[in-house]
Amino acid sequence: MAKYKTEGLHCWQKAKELTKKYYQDYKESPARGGLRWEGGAWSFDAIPQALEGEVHGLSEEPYGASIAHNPELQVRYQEAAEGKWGCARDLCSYMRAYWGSVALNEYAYGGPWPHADFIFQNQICCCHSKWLQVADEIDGGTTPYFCFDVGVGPYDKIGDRQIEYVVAQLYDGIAFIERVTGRRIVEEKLIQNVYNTYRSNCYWAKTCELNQAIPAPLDEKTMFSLYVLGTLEKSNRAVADFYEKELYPEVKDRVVNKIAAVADERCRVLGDSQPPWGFLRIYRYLEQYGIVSVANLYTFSLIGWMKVDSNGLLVPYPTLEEQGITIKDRDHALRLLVEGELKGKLMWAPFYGANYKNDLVTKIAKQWRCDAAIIHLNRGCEGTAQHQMQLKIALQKMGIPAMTFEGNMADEREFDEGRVLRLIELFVTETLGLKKVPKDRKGRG
Amino acid sequence: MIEEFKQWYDDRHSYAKEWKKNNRNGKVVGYFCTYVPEEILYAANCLPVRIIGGHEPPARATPHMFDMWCPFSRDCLSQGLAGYYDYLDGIMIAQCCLHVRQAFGAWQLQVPTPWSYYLCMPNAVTTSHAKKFLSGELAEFKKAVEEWVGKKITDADLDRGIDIMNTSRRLMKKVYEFRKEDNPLLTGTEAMTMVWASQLMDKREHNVLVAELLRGLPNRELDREPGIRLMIVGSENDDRPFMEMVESIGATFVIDDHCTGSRYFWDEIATNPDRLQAIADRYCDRVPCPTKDFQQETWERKRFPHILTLAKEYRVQGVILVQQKFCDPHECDIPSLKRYLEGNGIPCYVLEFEVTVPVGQFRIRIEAFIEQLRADELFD
Amino acid sequence: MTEETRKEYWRWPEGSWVNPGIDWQKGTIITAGVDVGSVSSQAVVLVDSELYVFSNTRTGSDSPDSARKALSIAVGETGLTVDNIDYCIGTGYGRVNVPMAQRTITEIACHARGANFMYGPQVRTVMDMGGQDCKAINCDDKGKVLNFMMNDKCAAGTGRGMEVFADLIRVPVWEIGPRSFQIKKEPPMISSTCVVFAKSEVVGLLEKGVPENDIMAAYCAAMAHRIMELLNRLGVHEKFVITGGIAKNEGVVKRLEKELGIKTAEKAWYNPAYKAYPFDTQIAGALGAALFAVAMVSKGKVQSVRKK
Amino acid sequence: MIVAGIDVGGKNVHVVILKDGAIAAQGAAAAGIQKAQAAERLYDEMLRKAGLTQADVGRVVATGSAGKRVAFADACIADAAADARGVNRLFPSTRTVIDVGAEEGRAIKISPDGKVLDFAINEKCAAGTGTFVEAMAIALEISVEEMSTISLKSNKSIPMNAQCAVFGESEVVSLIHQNTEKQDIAKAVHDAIAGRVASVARIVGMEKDIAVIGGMAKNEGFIDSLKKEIGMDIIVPVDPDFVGALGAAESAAKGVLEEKVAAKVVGQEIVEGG
Repeated sequence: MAKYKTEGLHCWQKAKELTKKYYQDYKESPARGGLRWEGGAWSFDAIPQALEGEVHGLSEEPYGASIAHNPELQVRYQEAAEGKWGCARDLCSYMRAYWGSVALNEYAYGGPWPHADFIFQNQICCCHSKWLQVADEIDGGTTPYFCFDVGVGPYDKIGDRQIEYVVAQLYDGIAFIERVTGRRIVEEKLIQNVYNTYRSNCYWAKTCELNQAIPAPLDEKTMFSLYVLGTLEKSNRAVADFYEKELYPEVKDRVVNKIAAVADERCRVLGDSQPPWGFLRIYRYLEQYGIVSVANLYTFSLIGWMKVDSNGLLVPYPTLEEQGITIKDRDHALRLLVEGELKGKLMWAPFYGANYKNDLVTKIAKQWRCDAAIIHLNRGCEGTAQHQMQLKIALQKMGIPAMTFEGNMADEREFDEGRVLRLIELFVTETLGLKKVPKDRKGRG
Repeated sequence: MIEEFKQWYDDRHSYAKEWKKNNRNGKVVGYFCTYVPEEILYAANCLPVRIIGGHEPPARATPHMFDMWCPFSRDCLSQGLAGYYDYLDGIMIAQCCLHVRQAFGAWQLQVPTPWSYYLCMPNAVTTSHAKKFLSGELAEFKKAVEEWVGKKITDADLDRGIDIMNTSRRLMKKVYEFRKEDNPLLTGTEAMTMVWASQLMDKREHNVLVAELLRGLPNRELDREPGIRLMIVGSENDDRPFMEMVESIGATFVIDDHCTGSRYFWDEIATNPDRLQAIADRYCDRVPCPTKDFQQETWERKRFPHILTLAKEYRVQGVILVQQKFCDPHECDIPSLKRYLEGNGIPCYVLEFEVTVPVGQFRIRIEAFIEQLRADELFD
Repeated sequence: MTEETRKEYWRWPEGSWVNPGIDWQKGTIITAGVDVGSVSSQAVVLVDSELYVFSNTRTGSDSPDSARKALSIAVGETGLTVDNIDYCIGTGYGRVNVPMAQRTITEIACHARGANFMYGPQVRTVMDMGGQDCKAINCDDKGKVLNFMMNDKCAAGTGRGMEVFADLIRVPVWEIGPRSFQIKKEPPMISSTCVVFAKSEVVGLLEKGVPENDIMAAYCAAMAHRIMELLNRLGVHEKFVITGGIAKNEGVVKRLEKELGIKTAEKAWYNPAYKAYPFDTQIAGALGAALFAVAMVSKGKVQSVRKK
Repeated sequence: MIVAGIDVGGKNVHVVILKDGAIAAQGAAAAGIQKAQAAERLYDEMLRKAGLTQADVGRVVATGSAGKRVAFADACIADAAADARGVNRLFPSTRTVIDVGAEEGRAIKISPDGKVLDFAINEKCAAGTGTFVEAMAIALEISVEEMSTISLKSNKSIPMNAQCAVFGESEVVSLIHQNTEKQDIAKAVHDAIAGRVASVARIVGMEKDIAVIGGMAKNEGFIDSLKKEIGMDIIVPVDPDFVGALGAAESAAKGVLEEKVAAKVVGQEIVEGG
């Protein structure tokens, strides 16, 4: 008999639809007189999305990930980037997939490569500023390009000077966007977008916090398809509503009614960095042992805003409502947006030192009650793979068994499934001493 | 002089230890990237020593950085773990690429060092905002150093620091001038050895040696055929055996763009009553590392035209693009840079570097490239 | 491994050829090119730029001996000796150890030049697969190298790999090509191109009882793909030719052509007068070297060292 | 109680038969292509040697990279697990096991009761394995055994840059051309591999005692290089290449079971997941 009852997530379908619509809208925008812009999951979509009239963005990382889900496309795009363009094989694999898509003049969602009207990008890792710099070059080098810098320091060192630096760049960005599009950034829209951005990020964080419950209402594999909306267009009302009004209440309800993601939850593990997208079946394999992956700094804070409270605990970042703030004007909106991203996006903290990664992830391990860690040494992304070996050492020091396996989020040529399953089996059966859950287990979330 | 440079480069650790003995109240600071404002360290009577690799297989680094991090950063950490830098009073980094930051982060946790500092060097260096932000960072850094060494840093101190650095830059640039000659008065290996030494020695002492070198150069006789005039471009490069090999098979490196070469010292600090702003301006305006080479209004890079100008001024016949394995910033730029230079009529050859360079395998590539450049000899 | 190498499945047959229509004693300029590769060595002698003799033999553990052996096999009974040669150029991976050579030129330049002579001036891309490196070369109508690329520091998918493979499945390397097409449907390619891991992958397939021919197909496909990746980085232009041993392995060549969508030029002498001469893709390097020697001597760029 | 352990590796098969905890018979054979058959043949041979039949054997546990192919085994355990159990039986004081086989080098941290606490395996490249040495021996035109002994005579240290077995060959050849003594080249090869193996071992952290097992452990030259590389003492069992099989037999004795089922399920999952 299964240990807990489990059922699928009702709002799952809605998430899928919103995602599909996003990529369709981008494709069709010009036909409807709309504009198109390229950027990243982190490039403050609240601003370009405040343009008057219809406008749609293409978010580079999730686009790369969606290519990764399709092995045929993935390999073809990687090889085009390496062959036709001639880039090194060890670069960010999302970026190579993206470049390949441009080089082959193919849009993964059908049709030729959809040229953007402008690029609104930000710099946090070595590749982000280069990503669209090169993509546009491959594409002919005619797209107006703007890139602003958010590498101003970790969440606990953010003061006026840091915020001022980014805000000043955003003003330039607004001027740039208005100049190259000939359209205005509408203040009311901007203010609304910032409200939405706060709701999306804070409510995703609250949802993640709910996963501290035993049994875990969500497993990581499910969370992957849920946070993606935030990486696409967190400033979108529909997205914010999804997180606040649909996902959060439903997961809360699962906790109350002890509805588990994995019926036989016996062992809670934490992950690190993106998974090898083409091989999510690894999680299915783990489930046979009653192992559920419940936490991952990446999965939480790629979009989820969190903070360390006075007790040193990791908690969701307060929404504007909770802070009792009403946005006065454009300047206020920009400052709040920057403050939220710089203080709330803990995912950025490890960029400034291994101590940050160790501190945050060991907090997660405690608060989310993890029994072990399975760390994907992600050869595809320097950003999320920061300090992973230091993390392994830190976790083992606090008595949490940890294993690593090498892979690549979006380049299956760097993932040896047989080998990795061997390692995981060894870890699970020997180090964790787990046995398979007798069959007859029910379906999963 | 070249010999002294080479000697101190090879014997970098004894040099620093020696220096400590002779500068009782001075501290030795190991730094990880050339965006570190050495001016302020000199102002505080510290000896900045750049942490560079030992060209040994970085076996010790494996448990701390898995092998997708660039060989150079792993090599640096490996040196630290081996205890070669046990004399350091402090380490610091100026925000740069993720690889070196990785090594710095692991060093902070794994290699006991009394003091460490992360200077948040901004990335959008072409903006006025970045200059303002950086001068603020420098003010904080200055304060931190003052507290650490227990001594105020006066404007006079800063002027001294700036002067030491500017003199070094001016002198080394003059030496580079002599590489423009038909038969360069010093080889690329020699020139870069001078720069490597400058990152390891007390600049004041180094400056004396360079000045001496400059006096000698005009009537120096180099008994060798210059052959093909090459430029070498890439991230860090202090691979002496490789450069010697290339210069032994019918070529001479006449100019470079490396952070262990011209990119390190090319630009001076302008005088400005606000010393920190002057320093900030210099580090924002300097020839950028690719990781900071983006502008806010165009995708074009600032470094490319600079490289082309150098290539023209030094009458370069071919460019060797060194791609340090896993070095994203440069790997992102190299395909574009290759097209850019070849589009301007300058042939390029890309080489992928690792910590230990298999000279044999590279020799055939370089020989073939040189043959390609002097094909007329084979064909007419 | 040892008992595997006792019977050498991997080695292409050795051979030599003498042009019956030439009396070297009547020649004015006699030049030689010696290509000492990591696996096989070739020697070519030209008399007044005409192909006179060539040989193709295995490289031993000592390069100078291999060079001498190659040349002596080539000249055979003709009576021609080193002393009769005006100028000799060494090339290939052992080029610095060619005792009779006056200078060396890399196999990149030599293969481009040799291919130009063998296949004609329309050749634009030359792919030379050596024992442990592949070189993709773009050249002009003179055979002048415009740019080139070589595989990285891992020998995955090089000639050596194919030899280890031949040993492993105990099939002579010249049979692998034909047999790799005697299959029902094209199998998925061997995933690992690392010589050692590919080996264990192959063992796995043999164990599973996968037919040998399918495994050969899978290996040839992997190799073809690897070469394709290199060629794409360089850019392939017709006329496209393959030199070196691998050119003889249609199992790789045909699959490569399919991946590239470009045919390789027919293996035949450009010079109609040569129609009757044997066409050995492995001599391109040595031939190129000998041709450079002619040019240098005749242009007076170098002094003849001929003793008799 | 009679139990058997069968270790089916990339190159060789090893069988150990335990009778009431004592070794009744043990033997090795080349795995060849048809590993499963080779394993059974050797198994029967060893039974005969011990005067037993398959019916007498209470439990058979297989291990090794091809262990799951041994259909007649009651269970199959991961090779690292077998290593741990085997070493724990021989030297209970061992905390770090380094196993260098033909195609894999791995390090295992084990608890006093022989449990696997942490492990690291060399990734992707065959450098740092027995195969690498074999390739170099062939290039040197001497046997691996000879290579092992002559390298001990050398006191030179020549760095080998080649990461790849094939380039290793050519690097060795060029060393020969420079008339380098074979013994020095042999040492260079062992040093290179010791370096790579040590870097894997450092991942789990080298805690005393350290035992080295697997085919390469028989190579004294390599062991010597490894000792110097890690600067610690090393225990090498008498039959280092039998430890895996011994461990499998031990686990058979301890009645560690049910993996066979697991093995099957893993297979299914991969299919159904995709």
